[in-house]
Amino acid sequence: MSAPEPIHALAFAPRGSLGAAPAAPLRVSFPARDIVQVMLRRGQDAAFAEAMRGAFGMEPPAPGHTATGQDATAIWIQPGQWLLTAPRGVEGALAARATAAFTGFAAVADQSHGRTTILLSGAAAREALSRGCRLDLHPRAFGPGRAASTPIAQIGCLLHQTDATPSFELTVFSTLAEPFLHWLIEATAPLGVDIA
Amino acid sequence: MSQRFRLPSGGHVDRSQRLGFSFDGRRYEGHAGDTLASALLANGVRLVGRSFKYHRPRGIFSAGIEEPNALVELRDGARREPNTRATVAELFDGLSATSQNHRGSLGFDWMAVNGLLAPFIGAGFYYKTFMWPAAFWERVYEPMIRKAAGLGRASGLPDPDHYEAAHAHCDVLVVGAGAAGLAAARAAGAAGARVILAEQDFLLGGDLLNEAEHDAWRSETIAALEAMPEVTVMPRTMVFGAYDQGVLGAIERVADHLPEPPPHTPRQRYWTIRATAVVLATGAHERLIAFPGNDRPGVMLAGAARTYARRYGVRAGETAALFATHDAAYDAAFALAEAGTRIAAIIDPRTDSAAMQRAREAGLAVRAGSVVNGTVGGKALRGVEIGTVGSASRGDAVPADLLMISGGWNPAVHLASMSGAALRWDDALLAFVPEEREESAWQRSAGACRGVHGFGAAAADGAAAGRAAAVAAGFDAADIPLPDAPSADHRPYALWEVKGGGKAFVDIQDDVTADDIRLAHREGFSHIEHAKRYTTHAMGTDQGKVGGLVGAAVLAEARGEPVASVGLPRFRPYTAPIAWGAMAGGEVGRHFQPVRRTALHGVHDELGAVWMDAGIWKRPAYYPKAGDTDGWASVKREARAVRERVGVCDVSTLGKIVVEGPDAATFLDRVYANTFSTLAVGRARYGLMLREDGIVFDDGTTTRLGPDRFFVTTTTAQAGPVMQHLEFHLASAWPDLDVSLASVTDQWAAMSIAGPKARDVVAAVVHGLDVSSEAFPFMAVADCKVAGVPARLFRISFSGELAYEIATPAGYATHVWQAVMEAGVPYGIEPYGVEALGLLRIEKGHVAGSEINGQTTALDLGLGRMLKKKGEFIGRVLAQRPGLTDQSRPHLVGLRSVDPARQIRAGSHLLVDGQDCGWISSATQSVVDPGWIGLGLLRDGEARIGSRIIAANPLMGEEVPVTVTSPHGYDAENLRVRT
Amino acid sequence: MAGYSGFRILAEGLRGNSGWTPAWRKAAPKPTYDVIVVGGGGHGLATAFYLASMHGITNVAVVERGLVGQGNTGRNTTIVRSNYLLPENNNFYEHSLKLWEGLEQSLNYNVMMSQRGVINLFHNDAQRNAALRRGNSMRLNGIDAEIVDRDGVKALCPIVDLDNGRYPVMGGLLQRRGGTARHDAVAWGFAHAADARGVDIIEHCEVTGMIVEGGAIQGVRTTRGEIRAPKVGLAVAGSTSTLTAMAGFDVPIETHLLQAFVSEGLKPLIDCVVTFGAGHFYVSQSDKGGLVFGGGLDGYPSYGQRGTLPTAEHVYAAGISMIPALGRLRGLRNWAGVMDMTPDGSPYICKTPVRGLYMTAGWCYGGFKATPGSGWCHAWTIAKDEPHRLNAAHTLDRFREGRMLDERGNGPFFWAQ
Amino acid sequence: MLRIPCPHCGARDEVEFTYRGDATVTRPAPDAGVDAFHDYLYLRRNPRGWQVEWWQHNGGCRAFLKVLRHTVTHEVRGVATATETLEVPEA
Repeated sequence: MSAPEPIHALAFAPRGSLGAAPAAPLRVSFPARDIVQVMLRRGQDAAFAEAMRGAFGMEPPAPGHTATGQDATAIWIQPGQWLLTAPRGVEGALAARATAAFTGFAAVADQSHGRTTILLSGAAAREALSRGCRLDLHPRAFGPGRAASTPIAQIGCLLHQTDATPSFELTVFSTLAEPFLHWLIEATAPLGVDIA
Repeated sequence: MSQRFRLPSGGHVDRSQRLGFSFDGRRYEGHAGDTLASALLANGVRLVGRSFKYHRPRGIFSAGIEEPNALVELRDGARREPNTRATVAELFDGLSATSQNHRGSLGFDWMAVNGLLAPFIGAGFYYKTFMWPAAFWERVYEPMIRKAAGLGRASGLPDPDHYEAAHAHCDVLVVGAGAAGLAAARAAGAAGARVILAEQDFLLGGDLLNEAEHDAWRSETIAALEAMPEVTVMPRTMVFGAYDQGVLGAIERVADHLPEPPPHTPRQRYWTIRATAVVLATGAHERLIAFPGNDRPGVMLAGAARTYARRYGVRAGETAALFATHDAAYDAAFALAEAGTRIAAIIDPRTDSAAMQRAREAGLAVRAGSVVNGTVGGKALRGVEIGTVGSASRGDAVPADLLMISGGWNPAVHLASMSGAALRWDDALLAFVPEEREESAWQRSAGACRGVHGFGAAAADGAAAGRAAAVAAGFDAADIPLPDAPSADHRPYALWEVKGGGKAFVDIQDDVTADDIRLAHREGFSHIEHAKRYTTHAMGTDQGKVGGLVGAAVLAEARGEPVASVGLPRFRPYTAPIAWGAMAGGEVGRHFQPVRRTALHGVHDELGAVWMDAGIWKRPAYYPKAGDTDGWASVKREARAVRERVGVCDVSTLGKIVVEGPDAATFLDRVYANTFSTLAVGRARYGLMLREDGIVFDDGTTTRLGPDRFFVTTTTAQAGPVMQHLEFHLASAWPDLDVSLASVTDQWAAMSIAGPKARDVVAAVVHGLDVSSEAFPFMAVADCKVAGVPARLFRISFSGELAYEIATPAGYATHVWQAVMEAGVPYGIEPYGVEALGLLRIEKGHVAGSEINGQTTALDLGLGRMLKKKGEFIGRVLAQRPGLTDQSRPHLVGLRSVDPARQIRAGSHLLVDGQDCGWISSATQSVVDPGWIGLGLLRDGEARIGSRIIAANPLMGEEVPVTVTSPHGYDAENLRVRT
Repeated sequence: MAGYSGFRILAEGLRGNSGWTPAWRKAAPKPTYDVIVVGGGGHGLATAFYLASMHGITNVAVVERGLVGQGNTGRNTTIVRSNYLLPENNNFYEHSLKLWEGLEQSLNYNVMMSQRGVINLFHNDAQRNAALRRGNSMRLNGIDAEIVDRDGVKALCPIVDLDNGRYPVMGGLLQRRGGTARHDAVAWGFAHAADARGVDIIEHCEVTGMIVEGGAIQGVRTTRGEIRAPKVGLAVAGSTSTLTAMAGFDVPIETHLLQAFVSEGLKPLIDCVVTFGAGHFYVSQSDKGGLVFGGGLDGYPSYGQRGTLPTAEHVYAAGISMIPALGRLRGLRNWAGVMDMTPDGSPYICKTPVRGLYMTAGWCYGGFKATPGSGWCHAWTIAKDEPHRLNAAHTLDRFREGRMLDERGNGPFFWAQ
Repeated sequence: MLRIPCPHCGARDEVEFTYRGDATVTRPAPDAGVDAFHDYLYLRRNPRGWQVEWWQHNGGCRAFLKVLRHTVTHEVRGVATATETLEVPEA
């Protein structure tokens, strides 16, 4: 019996167009991601960075930033902690790779099922986010390659900007993904949104 | 229907747009650009409301947010908004409004009889009477007072509109878009700053809207602002309060000017604005003069009459008088005269002035050295009585249906004061202005709100403030073109009150008179804060904007001191009243808190689960089936399935934390009262966590996954607090420990498979693991595959039966659940909910949240043996305090109703010989030995096992005999979990 | 000074209200007193009143930094009730409630005590069980309490949305004798009545030091000179830590902010006091027509007397969730009281490490309803140099002994955890 | 509303943080006895003025921070990580 595909936390979320229908509506999608939490061990900064370079081809990003390597993105989340994310692959493979690379330098916890990522893209994305996000996302204050954790609609959200469209990836606890999406729909519908 | 008082041209109304509206059921017409007040005046409506206490007839008094009188119930049905100021309500087609606070009609309000009782119901009268007989207060006096008090009526129906919160950041926030605010925003914008310009009005310009000759500058400036990409102009946005560190709150009226909000549009939006620098350009409020009859409909602030004429193209009267103490107010007379109103008299206490001469030159009758000392009329002004300064005698009366008054201008210092600016008395303006302080470099006032009046001066002041604000926010100063225009003289003659017979109001809404202020002083309420509270002065919806300072001046005179030393009551939020719904934002009702769902939520839904709230989680309480007579029948059926066969329960909500690092075991030994460093890899152990004060905090099982890696579980309720507790101690007490924490609550779904047939079911779905009792004993843990997906199997039990827990990455939860249910068919498996889970654990005698309630110790709960004898742990020291080790503390016991049919309830108290000796923490019906059972905490509990006591629930009239038992009634030897 | 009555109002009204005199004298300090009460709020004035009326001690000074009744007495939501779980607390508050019930008559001042009923809503089994436990404790201690179901809630307050979509209402614990009082009047009434019994009420007199000799209090230093007395009682919410520091000891208190709000005036809409069980919100309607409402603490220590926005948002949101009909009404004014929070949420009325120094303090957010009871017990403790049975447990030492009075099981300084 | 400059994340609204008590008290040694633990857990200086406090940025980076804050003006004058020290200014 072949292993079944996991069910995405937003598999049953509504799809389609909502609200106003401007020329360039916002776009919302739910990319499947593998996500691994990496926690630096005391005093292993250099060795860890070396391992990160070797295994993923990037430096561990500084606070508030992301880094993109060969096949994964690292997002700073806490002092000494990062999320490694990559498009959905074989169950547990990213965690296994990270464990193999970081043993002795950092602890690794697979969060691929525990976190759910929503992609929001479009010219009005900042305006939509301002309906709940307390951060200053103005280009002078934020931009591609920046990341921040912040509560939105009472739900902890890791937000990172991926391009200047602007596009944002919003990563939340999977058990709260539905109410978070509800908020996002409320925030985007007045501006027009397509949910894919 | 004709707008009899509308001028043929001029102002900022669009006469091509005719908007129909109704007031008290009568139909009228106004124009786009009108407020309800300007439209009413255009139609000659003068009487619009009744006052708070004496129910005196009242008319429109102002043209802005300071309106004390013209409060109406706007809209109908569920959208009814009581106390809406007609002076700021934007007219829309179909608007309907109703006057308020009268019994009978607006024209004949029989509550007006209160006016005759005025000598006996002055300030504070109620403190001195209504005391006898005592019971009469609630039954007679108070209902009478309550009915008479209050203003408008709430609809009592749910608000059909929605609201939203929003967040903004800027370098410079400019509050107010008059000349000063427009110039400030332009200067800051020109410097390159990100600017927000918030204006409560629907048009930008403030007083410029009354000055057609400066409209070109206004339009040009607005166009310049709109061309700056980093300047955001927000009309209809009232900044209601200044909070710490450059944070201000504002309400944007998104759809109040429409009959109802369009789809997906909130009625209002609540903004939190964070600004590096703030320019307050909030203008000034004109103040009244206290004189007898100063509240008669037709008495109006001079600036308001001018606004109605100039901005709205409405004459507020046929024959007008002006009573003013300064030159700037004369423009009202000129404006009305231009509009065709006959100016009957200009009454001015001063002997001479430039404006006076101009008025005379224009042919207006000026009465220098004069005051108004009375008004004539009933529900509308008919005449004005004019006397001379300093003389008590009544003078002659001139006919007038409009009396324009101005006692000077009060800078709107509300926001400045709230954000910490001290106020300074300005002897020339006779008003308080913000003290300029060095340390508030991030905030400055500009224009009329700091006493700089007039277009040219205010614009220059605003530009300077905007420039400085931009510099404070880190930008280079930029210059903008400034107009050159002379300013009228706003310095008033010090006349606060004209004494005479009759009520001279200082708070025109709450019916506070100058005599009331003097009475308060006579009774010792001489401090402004005391006088305010005793008389209710400045406590109405306008918060004293038009009369607050006048009352203070009356008090000052009574005290024989200058106004400056009397001061004003403390300024607090809000600058003007704000809609409840707006402040609440969108997270209300169904969305008051997010709903947290386990990965199996859809499975439970399909099974028809009855849901219950567990914090923000939704959990299945039970699953009704055809044939269940009630909820209890379902619960007992599910529990019996577990006791007799096998059941499956979603336990995903438990908190799960991976604790990893070289010091993980040391850390767990310190945070748990028992030991984990001795735990073998692949084994789980029950743990008890105390608070620092020695009270039990949480419990759960912890598994050792590797030498330095543990998997900790917490209760559902304490998952968050436990994580913070662990993080805090790592950061503060033991920064030397090398440990990392990762919450994996959402990563893993978990289900418990419990019952004598649990092993059969588990064996059928688990691959690659021998689950025989020998190979996989009680408290064993192993990674495995279940139905082809990764999983972790725990042999742990909460129900007291042979049980396993399968944890699986959340995306596979449905798949695993379905595999378990299929494998369980031959064994009669049933899903069970939280209620059955509770029943089972009470039968077994396991404590849960009802017992670990933050008040109990390990000893109380019979868990004293878990406290390790050696080594440090949180709570160890303070748990030894005598009050916590006292033998007489209530102790955990089991309870059984003597009559199996008589229910016992959690929350009942346990009476021994009539003495309250404890309480029932949990109660349920047993399935192994039918009848009502429970757990409780009972003084000398252990000693009373076997005795019969009373479970008393006087709230419900119940006294149920119960037998005290050991809490561990079911399988006390723990054989079943180990089989 | 003649007393207050309807008759006198008539008589004064007929002669132009010119015969009224100050409600209390503006006294100047004497060099010595038998007792100094520091703090001219409700608790301090009540202490002085009961010292005079119950114990015959009238040579008493009340020294107040600013004005009578300008601390929390003038900045609260006016609720009076005795619906507590622990007998130590519910017996005390019930005594206070009984004093309230006769306060108009004993003070000759209408404090507008209005027993409109206080109902705490509950939304799930655990809350209901806790309400039953608390209500039964009240009943077993002779205090009125009722448990009401959804219909009962609807009857008491028809505009509550029982099915609010997120946390439906299951029922409520009702104390009919609870209600509201006119907050300012309580301070003024006690001042009026204490003054009538000879107490000196000294406003604008700030204590700058405590005179302690040989471990015993001897008096206080003030901005209006030194005042001596063998006994000093502290009733200084918001300044307790400052004054005990002057006397040489720290106390288990952290000072926090509690916001309160009032709406515009409305015709009668809400007839009782209602508290939401699923969020921090409670509301009642004043005689003047304003809805008086509030919620939880701001979350960090402050003496600032001004609240923060996020707490206000929560209060308004919880309000709408409980009563959706509030949406189009308007908030008028918002203020914050300074709360002396104790580790277990229960107060201190007790002796202190300094002989002759007593205190009533740590009233958390429950000080208003305690006003007469606090004064009564504080006066007793000062007069007898030992606590009354009702306040015997409310000591500073209870934490050292592990005898906390933790009503809710929140643990020490729960907001700090 | 407080804005606290997190050393890792920048200035953030107070809703992202949780106050966790006076940071100048330190947990006593395990053998310090009941009185020492009593004073640590219960007694507070509770100043009207500057105080160094624990705040957790639990809505952001979860770090425990030391914050020098004024209890009347609410001004935040310094923020440090858990292992750094902050001095309370005189008066």
